[in-house]
Amino acid sequence: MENKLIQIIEAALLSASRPLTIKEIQRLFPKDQTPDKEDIKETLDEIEELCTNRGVELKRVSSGYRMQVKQSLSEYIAKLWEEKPQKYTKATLETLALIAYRQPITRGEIEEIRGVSVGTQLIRGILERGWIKIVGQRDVPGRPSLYATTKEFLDYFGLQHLRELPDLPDLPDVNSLDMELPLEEEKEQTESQSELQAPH
Amino acid sequence: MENKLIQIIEAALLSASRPLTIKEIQRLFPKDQTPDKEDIKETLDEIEELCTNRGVELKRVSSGYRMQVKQSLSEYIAKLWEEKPQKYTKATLETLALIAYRQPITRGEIEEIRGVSVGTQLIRGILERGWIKIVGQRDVPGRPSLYATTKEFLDYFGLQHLRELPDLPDLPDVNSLDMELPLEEEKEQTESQSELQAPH
Amino acid sequence: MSENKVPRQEEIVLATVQGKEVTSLPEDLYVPPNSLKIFLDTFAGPLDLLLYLIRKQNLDILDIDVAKITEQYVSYIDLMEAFQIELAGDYLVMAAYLAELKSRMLLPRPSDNEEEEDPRAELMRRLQEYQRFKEAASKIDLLPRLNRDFFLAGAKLPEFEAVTPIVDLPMEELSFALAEVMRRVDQSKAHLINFEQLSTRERMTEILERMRNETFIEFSTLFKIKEGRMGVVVTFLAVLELLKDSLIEIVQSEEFGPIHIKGIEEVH
Repeated sequence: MENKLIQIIEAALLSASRPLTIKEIQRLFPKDQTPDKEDIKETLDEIEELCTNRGVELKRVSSGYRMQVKQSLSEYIAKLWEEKPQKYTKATLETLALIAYRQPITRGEIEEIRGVSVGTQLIRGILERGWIKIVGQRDVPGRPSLYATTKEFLDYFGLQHLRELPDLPDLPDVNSLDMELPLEEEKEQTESQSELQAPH
Repeated sequence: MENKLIQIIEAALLSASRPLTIKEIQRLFPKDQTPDKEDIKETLDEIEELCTNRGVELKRVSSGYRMQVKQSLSEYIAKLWEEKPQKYTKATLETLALIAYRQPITRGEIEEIRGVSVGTQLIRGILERGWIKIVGQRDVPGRPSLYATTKEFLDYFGLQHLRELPDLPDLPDVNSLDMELPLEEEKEQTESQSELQAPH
Repeated sequence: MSENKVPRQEEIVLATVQGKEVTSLPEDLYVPPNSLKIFLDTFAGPLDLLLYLIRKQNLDILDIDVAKITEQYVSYIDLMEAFQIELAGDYLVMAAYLAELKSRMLLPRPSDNEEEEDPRAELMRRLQEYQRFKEAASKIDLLPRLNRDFFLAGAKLPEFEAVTPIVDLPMEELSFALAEVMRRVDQSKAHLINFEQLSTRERMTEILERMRNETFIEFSTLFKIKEGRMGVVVTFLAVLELLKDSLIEIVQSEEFGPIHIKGIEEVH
């Protein structure tokens, strides 16, 4: 029976094509046979262990547990995918960064920091991608929508929590106008950025 | 190394979402490290054995090998798909509408008109619903598929012909080919066409 | 740099900017003449462009030479305008702001008033704030990503009775959806879309489908007498439309011989 629990949970994770929560796993079973949370957690641990020698692993992401190919094998698996992964424009990434780090935030506020207007299409694109959602309206004239990131956004990057995002660079002390940034660092950063900027 | 071969092949089978042939598996490896057929077959046998206690099994089908959830677990897995019906998203509706009114059309063309990218999953969803099909490839680089609606699509809406779809009154009539013929004649033709098209 | 890439370019007057003839593009930013639009795609906005110019001069965000930066910024903007690239208003707003800042810098500041802020402070604050998120954005871009750096594992489903109720889709929703797309397109005016009659579109699909099984179709067999004059017109328009889209070819092997249509050869 216990063996069967592993099999069922593994089968479910491999067929769901989305992360599953422990509750969702419980619901797979008939009402009178629902395993309790602890059993499921234990079984998930077991599955994780069994994966050591396998090509896949159990990952916990924001919206639950999912099976994914070990990242170390990606180079082989990527060959199966004919479609090139989508590249995101600087505008999209900057907007996304602002929503991620400053949520909830309105389009106007994003525009203020980016210094450029943010197209409706850009926002719609990210909304449709499921990465952001409207969580309310700011109580100012026009009642602009407030955007926040979704669990799917975190899932996409394999993260569990927003706090796992890279740290937001610190704001240097504005008042010390004569503060000097170390030149070396600045150079490095310029280079890595120009790489990113290469026009496609 | 042998252990890695198992991992790579298992990962490939589990992420391909279609059966893989031995040749396709060979192609995952760099040219100078391609395992030979025998090695792959042996590894597949090993994978099959390892599956005994797992929720999935290796199956050989006409177009290759694939991993599938054990049939004996289907009663549990079915629960995953018992969800509430989700309404079609705006993205799906708009894509479907463009295919219906503008067929044959490529994904790129849909994206151009909609101004946002159209996900593979979205298209796959409509394809699986049986409402659209691929009728050819456009003769441009990449040879993108041309989509058109199916008979099932018309059946679903109880239509016999596409032209019975509602008119779009406020469409800018850019280049109206002067198609207006006496109404009488058009009626006749509708009847004769339905006769012709009945068997398919 | 640019001269090497584009031969003989120095002979041509590219534009007249502020009364001066421009014969080559600014050296530190190579912009192919045919695709000056890349300029706007390369920079995410005026702040991004300013950061670029500041770095080019090895300047510190916290100690900007406003006059120099303004001059450079404005020369890029002028160049864009000379090429009739439609500039986003945001770039022009920034140009005006910089010009104002420049003039304020020229005014003598009363030395006894220590309270007065450096006129550049506001700009510097914005640049700094923007730079933080610009960096965060490029960090996010480097995060491992689904289907680029890692992949999901899945297995084929076993067979089971589908319990999922099929979602109902009223027909009006479909035409509403299209009307909505068209309304947007109409607003942006970027595309002109010609909606042929649906009967023509339908016939195009039928012909394409038939061509999946038959490589050659005799032209005359496409027409059905029963369909009447209208049917002939529709079929003929569909053939023309397919021809225009290079989805079919029309071939005739001998004079007065039968005309065939065939699909464009697939390249394997």
